[in-house]
Amino acid sequence: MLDQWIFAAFLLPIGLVIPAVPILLAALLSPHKPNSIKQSTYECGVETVGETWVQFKVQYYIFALVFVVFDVEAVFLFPWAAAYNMMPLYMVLEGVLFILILAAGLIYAWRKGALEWV
Amino acid sequence: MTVLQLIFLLTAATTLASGMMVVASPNLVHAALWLIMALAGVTVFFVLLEAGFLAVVQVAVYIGAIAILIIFAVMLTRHVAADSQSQVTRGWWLAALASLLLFGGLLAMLTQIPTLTAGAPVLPGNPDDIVRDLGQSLVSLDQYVLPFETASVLLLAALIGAIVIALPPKAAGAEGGEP
Amino acid sequence: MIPLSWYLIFAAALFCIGLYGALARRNSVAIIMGIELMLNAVNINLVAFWRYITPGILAGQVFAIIVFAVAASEAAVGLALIISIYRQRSTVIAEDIDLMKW
Amino acid sequence: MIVVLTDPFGWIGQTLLGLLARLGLPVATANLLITLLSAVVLGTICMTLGALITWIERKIVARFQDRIGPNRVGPFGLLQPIADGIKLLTKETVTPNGADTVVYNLAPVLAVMSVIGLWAVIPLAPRLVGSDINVGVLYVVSIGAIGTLSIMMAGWASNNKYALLGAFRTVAQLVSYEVPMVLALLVPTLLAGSMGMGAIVEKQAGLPFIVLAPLAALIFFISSMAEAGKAPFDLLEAESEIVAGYNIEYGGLKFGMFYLGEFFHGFTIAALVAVLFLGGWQGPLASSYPLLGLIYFLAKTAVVYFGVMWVRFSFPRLRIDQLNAFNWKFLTPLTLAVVVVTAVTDKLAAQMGFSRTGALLGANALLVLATVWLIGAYARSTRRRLEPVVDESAAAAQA
Repeated sequence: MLDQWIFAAFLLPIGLVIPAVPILLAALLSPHKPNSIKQSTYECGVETVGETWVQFKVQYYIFALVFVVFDVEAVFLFPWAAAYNMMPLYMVLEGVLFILILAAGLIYAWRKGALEWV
Repeated sequence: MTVLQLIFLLTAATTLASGMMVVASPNLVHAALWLIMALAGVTVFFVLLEAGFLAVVQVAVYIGAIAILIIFAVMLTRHVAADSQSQVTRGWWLAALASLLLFGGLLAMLTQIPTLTAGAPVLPGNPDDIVRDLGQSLVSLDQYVLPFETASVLLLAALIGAIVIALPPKAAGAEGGEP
Repeated sequence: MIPLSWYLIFAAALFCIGLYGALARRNSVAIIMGIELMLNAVNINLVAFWRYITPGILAGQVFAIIVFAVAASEAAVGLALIISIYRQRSTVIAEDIDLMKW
Repeated sequence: MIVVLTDPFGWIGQTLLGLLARLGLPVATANLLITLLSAVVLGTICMTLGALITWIERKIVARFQDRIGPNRVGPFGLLQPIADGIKLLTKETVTPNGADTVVYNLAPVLAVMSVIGLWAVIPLAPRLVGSDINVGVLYVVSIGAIGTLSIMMAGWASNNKYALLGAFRTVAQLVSYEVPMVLALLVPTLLAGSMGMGAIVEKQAGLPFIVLAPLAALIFFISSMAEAGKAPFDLLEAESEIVAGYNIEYGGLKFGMFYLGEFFHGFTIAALVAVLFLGGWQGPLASSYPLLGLIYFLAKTAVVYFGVMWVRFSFPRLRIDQLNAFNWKFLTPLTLAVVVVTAVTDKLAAQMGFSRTGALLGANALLVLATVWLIGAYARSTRRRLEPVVDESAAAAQA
């Protein structure tokens, strides 16, 4: 089984090298004349106000949170789905129960207004 | 088989170094990125242990979800000034001592046991069957169906709890103006 | 062939690094990162024992998946708590959040 | 000679193996070298294809908009991508002040890697797949996660509020649409009884899964388009709202890499749809002539990719609240329903002896009807709630 992974283990570093080579090449070939205006933060020519690390609203975190829960749910469901063909009906229904419990969570988040973009 | 050992040692060194950087880096975003590096190292170990399912799950859940959550939390609670403050508690040397003692004890114990030097047995059945067996054992009544459904309830509780805690009270509404 | 003890020693080292991070860091998000490292070390142990000692019984893998679920829940609720505390007290330093301590 | 025409990949592999064996290499090392070589070849083809796709896409968008498109450099403007590449290569590389240099430079590289890495598990032809791992479907999900990470890194390392804001929005979008995508992937896994891409294609020998699960295919198509950041889901580069998004501070070839990765991601999702729902290389005579299989696969991918472009050039961009509402309040509940209904129907049909195709198609049709009715009811209730607000003159003007 391990030999099936070899190709992926090769392709991922190659996927790193292939874009990195042109970027390095560009760093060698391209002109390099830095000045302070060129390197300043780009905000359409408007002066930058305040620091970069402004506070973001918590909504982003809520979306990531719901995503995490559903991602883990999918992790539990994938082996279940892979074994589907050899399962009797009651085992399928256990998986369905698992989905329904989490669907309740989605409904709760919806009712609570956590999924609204404000 | 020495190639595998080499891969193991390289990955172990990278992972441990990344782990060190996680606990040592003063910049929390850097610490989170090093954490991702360490998690990727653990993925390689899962592949070496022929637990391919856990390897991809490690990337999907840890790097794709939990690490993103941690980075979001860092950005949401960030103080620029905090980077220059001391990052460790006053009793950090006690913590270091405790960790070193624990590691020393574990090392002494693990090197004492002679049976641990044996190689891995051959896996029974073909790899596709392992995932299927896993799926079947998760829902068969005499095996792990109870932990399986409990995990669902745990995730539901975590979802509800985290939303209740993180969602700002409606009346405040102060956050509406922020980006 | 890689002996089992290598995995166990590696996991022990990773666990101790995580333990140090969880005990010594002041920032609570960093403490959670330390805990994640510790959970990963535990997972390596579980899977290594499954692979070397009981390859026919999937208890180790099932346990590892449950650890994933617990880690996700713990991170979600823990970070939500930190964000909530930050909103009220604008600090994430664990030592400053001591109202409930005494 | 016939072998070369019918099974060129196997022939090349055998020839190379023979050559290396004559050099005195052990078989294991020779196999390893061939794997490495094929990975390099695949990576290079991906990169070249990515460049070619920019040309194809520009030509087609031009036709959509009644223009000619690139036609100056080379025949039909075919050399335009090369000219673009040379231009980008000679542009000055500017690193903004206060940028986190290592992370800043790593981000575009990771963005490209996350797309190329997907091709490791895509079966191109019979017996021609890089890694036929038993968890191929989840591998796709996890490599996609690296792409999300690269965007976060780019936005953070640029030291620019708009870049960070753009990255936050982008990551929130990608992460949200990953939920229906992952859940929709459960359906082909369930129908094939395996997570391996190769096994999923094998199981579609008679009948592609799009016939058994049209809704899941549609959901996967929509949500992976959002994953690739294609219009109408291209809020990540809403230039009118957030300057340009996470890649404002990138210029020259580094920006080019993000651009290339995004274009090639569009093609890759078309390939994934072709593999998971249209049967990949399956087709008449494909299993005995691998070259034919590759042609079938590419043809199916091209058709889906044209669909991607068609949607892209026809629909206006969504607003961010619409985008999120569409995902969480429509797509995710629908996907959960699709998974539940497919699982139960397939098992019941097998037990009661109904035709599998008929039962699943009927279930999908019922689900569509129920969804349409629910949306209608929701729209009616919204209209009733809003009615008192609408004054007479506006209603008259509308009529």
